Formats: sequence, structure tokens, C-alpha cells
Amino acid sequence: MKVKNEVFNTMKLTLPALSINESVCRAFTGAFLSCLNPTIEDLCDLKCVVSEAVTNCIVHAYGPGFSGREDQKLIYITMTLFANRTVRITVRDRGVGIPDVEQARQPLFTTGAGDERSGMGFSVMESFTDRMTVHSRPGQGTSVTLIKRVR
Amino acid sequence: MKVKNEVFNTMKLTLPALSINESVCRAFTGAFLSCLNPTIEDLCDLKCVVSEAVTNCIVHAYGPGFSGREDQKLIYITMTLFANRTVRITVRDRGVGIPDVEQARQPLFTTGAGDERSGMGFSVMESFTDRMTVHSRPGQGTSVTLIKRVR
Amino acid sequence: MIQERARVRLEYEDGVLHAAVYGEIDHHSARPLREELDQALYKYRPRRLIISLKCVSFMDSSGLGLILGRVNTAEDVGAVVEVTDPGTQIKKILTLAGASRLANLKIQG
Amino acid sequence: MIQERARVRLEYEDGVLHAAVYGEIDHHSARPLREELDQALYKYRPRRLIISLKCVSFMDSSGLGLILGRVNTAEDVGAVVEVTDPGTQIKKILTLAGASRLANLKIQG
Ligand SMILES: Nc1ncnc2c1ncn2[C@@H]1O[C@H](COP(=O)(O)OP(=O)(O)O)[C@@H](O)[C@H]1O
Ligand SMILES: Nc1ncnc2c1ncn2[C@@H]1O[C@H](COP(=O)(O)OP(=O)(O)O)[C@@H](O)[C@H]1O
Repeated sequence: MKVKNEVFNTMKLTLPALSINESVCRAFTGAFLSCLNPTIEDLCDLKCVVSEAVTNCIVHAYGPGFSGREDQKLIYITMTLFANRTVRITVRDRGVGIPDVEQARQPLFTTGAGDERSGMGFSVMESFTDRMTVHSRPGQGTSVTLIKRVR
Repeated sequence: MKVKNEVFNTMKLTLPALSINESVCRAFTGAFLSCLNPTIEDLCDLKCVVSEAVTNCIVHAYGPGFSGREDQKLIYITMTLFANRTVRITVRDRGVGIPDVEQARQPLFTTGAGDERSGMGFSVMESFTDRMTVHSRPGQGTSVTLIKRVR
Repeated sequence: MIQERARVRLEYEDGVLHAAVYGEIDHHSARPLREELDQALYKYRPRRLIISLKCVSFMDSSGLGLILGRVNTAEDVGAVVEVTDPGTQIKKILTLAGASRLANLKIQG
Repeated sequence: MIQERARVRLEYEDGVLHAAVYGEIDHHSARPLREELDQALYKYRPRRLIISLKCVSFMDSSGLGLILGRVNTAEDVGAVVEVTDPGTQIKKILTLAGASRLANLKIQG
């Protein structure tokens, strides 16, 4: 997980798991990456993976199975820019967690079929970045880390 | 300081006191407020006051007088949207603090004349919002809260 | 209070339902789009539903769910779904999901 | 690595130095602008420095500091500063600072 390189900029963001914040988080991503002057394609890819990870917090982590309070439904985002133009994004929640991460990462696997989830979220995140790691503990929450070197 | 009204959305943001983050914070402000669909004028006013407060953290709070470590130079921003379209923004630092807040708020007062500061930052923040409060403790840091009802 | 993220313009003619989507398709905006599209499918019972993505500025896998969901509703009423003008990134997502292999879904452009 | 936020296009003719600023003027972008403007002032020693803000998309009180600082340098070389085309918000900031009351600064538009 370690990227041996100087940190150039970093931000921590906490916001509630509301679906209006899907677009807010995409816009944040664009704002934070703007100082790299990235290509449109890299920017779109990174906005997309953030959108996927944030949506998963809203739909799955704090979905019907979550028994905590409303004000505990928070999304924690960390973005770090390294001097070699590598971006590391972590999207974390304290929601229900994933019992079987291996299975969850499979293309088309979803527990949200009734909600018209496609089961392609993790596949998109994986294919639009250089590296994706997922840590999860049932009842504790999930953390998805996405790493991409931008041009 | 309390706005008796339902919280509609809220975000907490932490990022380093780098001057490139002045524009990043303005863009964040725009992104966060976009769900209110505000007027261009209100949006510009709020981007401007955030820019002022963030710049003060960079220039004054963690300027030459600051004796802490480089990685302690952090800016803490909280933005809250209330259902009645009131926006509350707090920009906080753990920097050198302000010995005399009353004096610092005066138009044209500045301790940064050599750096071409105009001394109009607080005046701009005050005139572009409905309410500004400043709390500061020398050696502890400063917190500026800005409240504005948007159309 | 909340700004709409996406809209759909519907036109029906000669058994073909044209649906032009504007804006950003994500989980937040997918639900109202889904409802509008399904209502129109049941109302007109077309042979073809053409979803134009030309004016879609963003779409993630929630949009894929929206499209695949419409393929299901369309089957109910005996329609075939065509998706036109996906942008570069939307194409990547459709390819990743193997969407072009579905019998009742055609992807154009 | 870092994208520039503001640029200035300089033109000198008949004792007049035209400076058209593009982009966002904040504390970050003010320093390079300051250096370029001061260098040009000392090089050409004009009678008038005209700073056009027409293409400035953002300016806060750091921009005010930049303008007032140039009024000082201009005095050094015997020039008067004119600021043209400030947008609505920049006008508010200039008014707040009473910038129009300065002898060597004219605000137009
Ligand atoms: N943050 C999360 N918290 C709990 N479960 C999650 C989370 N993210 C993903 N999952 C689980 O992994 C599955 C696959 O996720 P994904 O590939 O993004 O597809 P989709 O969101 O369309 O279901 C989800 O259906 C859900 O069961
Ligand atoms: N966050 C802060 N930390 C320490 N001192 C501050 C801070 N913000 C403002 N000040 C003090 O208040 C003075 C006035 O601030 P302001 O009105 O914004 O004008 P300017 O930034 O141009 O000096 C500053 O010169 C500085 O001495």
C-alpha cells in the first residue's frame, strides 16, 4: 500500500452518506486534482471511481442492514497527491461491512439486485485505477483504497 | 452562533496550509453549495470569504511566527447547510492566534504589510456575509465562523 | 431545494420510444429516470426503446444498472433496447460489463 | 506540476503600459504577477499603468494588496495606475477599501 514518494498535497473529508453527496464528492475530486492539471480521461476515471466507492457507502454500508444512528452514517475520504503524480484515494465507512470481500469483488456480484445495482462497482474501480485494495470487517465498516498514476 | 434550523448537509475538511489550496478550497465551496443551486453572486461571495479565511491561515496563522512542525500546518473547514438555505462556514487553524481580535477586524489593519497584505480580509468576510465571529487564542489558533443566507 | 442532476426527454413515434437523457447519471439521479422510463414503456408499449446518452456528462455503474433494468422492463412489454452515443468512459463501463452480449440490448456509436 | 492560476499580458506604447490580467488573483497567484508588473514598471518607466481586470475570474483582498502595491511602485517611477473593467465582486472589494479615494489610482468601468 505504501507509495515511496514525497507527499505533495493531501485532504481529509467527512460528509454524511446522502445521495446528493455523490455528485459533491465527484466535484471535490475534480477540485483537488486540478492542481495536477490532469488529462480529461484521468480526471473522469477518478471522478468515476470516487462516485462508485461513495455510492457503495450510501447504498450498502448504511443501507437497510445498518442499525446505528442517522448521524453516524458518515463517509470518510482521504486523498493524497504524491510528487510523482500518483493519487491515492481512500473511501471509508463505519457501516455493515462485507462478509466475503473476495466474492464482493467479482464482476456482477451484488446484494442489491432489488435496487437495480449492477454488481460492477468494484470492477469499475479496479479497471479505472492501477490498484485497488479493500479492507472490511462485518459490523465495523469498509475501507477501499484506490491508487492511480496520472499523466 | 446557533442557527435554529434543520441541518441539511454538512462537511468537514482538513488540508495543509499550502497556497495552492486557496483555489482548491474555493472549488470545494462551489461543489458543496451546488446542491442549493445558489445565485452566481452568492456563490462568488462565499468562495471569496472562504478564500480570505484560508489565506489568513496560510499567511498569518502558520507564517514566520509559527514554531510547530510542517505537518501541523493544517486548515480545518466545516460547512453546514441548513434547510432554510443558511450556510455556516467555519475555518479554523492551530496557528499563532490573534492577540487583539477587535483591532485585527478593523479595516486596513494588517501585520503583513511587507507581504502586501491589504488588511481588508476581515472587512471583506464581514461585508460578504450576514454574520462573522472570530475566536482566537494566542499560541492556540483562530476560528472564524461565517454565516450567510443564500437566495 | 435540491438541484436536479439529470432529465429525460421522451418522444414516441411509430412503435419507437426515443429517450434522450441529459446530465449526470448516478445512484441519486437514476431513480427518477427509472420511473419516467418505465411509465413511458408501459404507456406506449413500443417495439424499440432508444436511449440516447449523447448529452450525458457522467455515468457510473449505477447508470449501467439503470440500462440493464430497462432491458428487463422492455422485455415485459416486448421491446428491444438500443443505447446510442455513449461517451468514451461510458463505453468502457459497458464493455467491462459485457453489455453488448445481451440479446435484447444493442449499443451504437 | 502546479497549474498556473493567473497570467499577465504586457504591452508598452507611448508612455502607457497596458497589463491585461487573466485568471484568478489570490495570495498564491499574486506574487508572480507582482514580480512581472514591477519588472515592467522599472523597465519602461511609463506615465500610466493600465491594469485590465476584464479577464479576471476571481479576486479577493490579496488582489487588492497587489493593486495597492503597484500604486506604490508606480509612484517610484512617476506613474499613475488605472484599473479597468473590474467585475461586480471586484468592484465591491475596491469600494469597501475606499480605493477610489487614492490620488494615484483611477478605477474605470
Ligand atoms: N462499503 C460497503 N459496505 C458494505 N458492503 C459493500 C460495500 N461496498 C460493496 N459492498 C458489497 O459488495 C457488493 C458488490 O459491490 P459493487 O461491485 O460495487 O456492486 P454494486 O454496488 O452494484 O452491488 C455489494 O452488492 C455489497 O454487497
Ligand atoms: N488565522 C489567523 N491567524 C493569525 N492572525 C490572523 C489570522 N487571520 C488574521 N490575522 C491577523 O489579523 C490581521 C488582519 O487580517 P485581515 O483583515 O484578513 O487582513 P490581511 O490578511 O490583509 O492582513 C492580519 O494582518 C493578522 O495579523
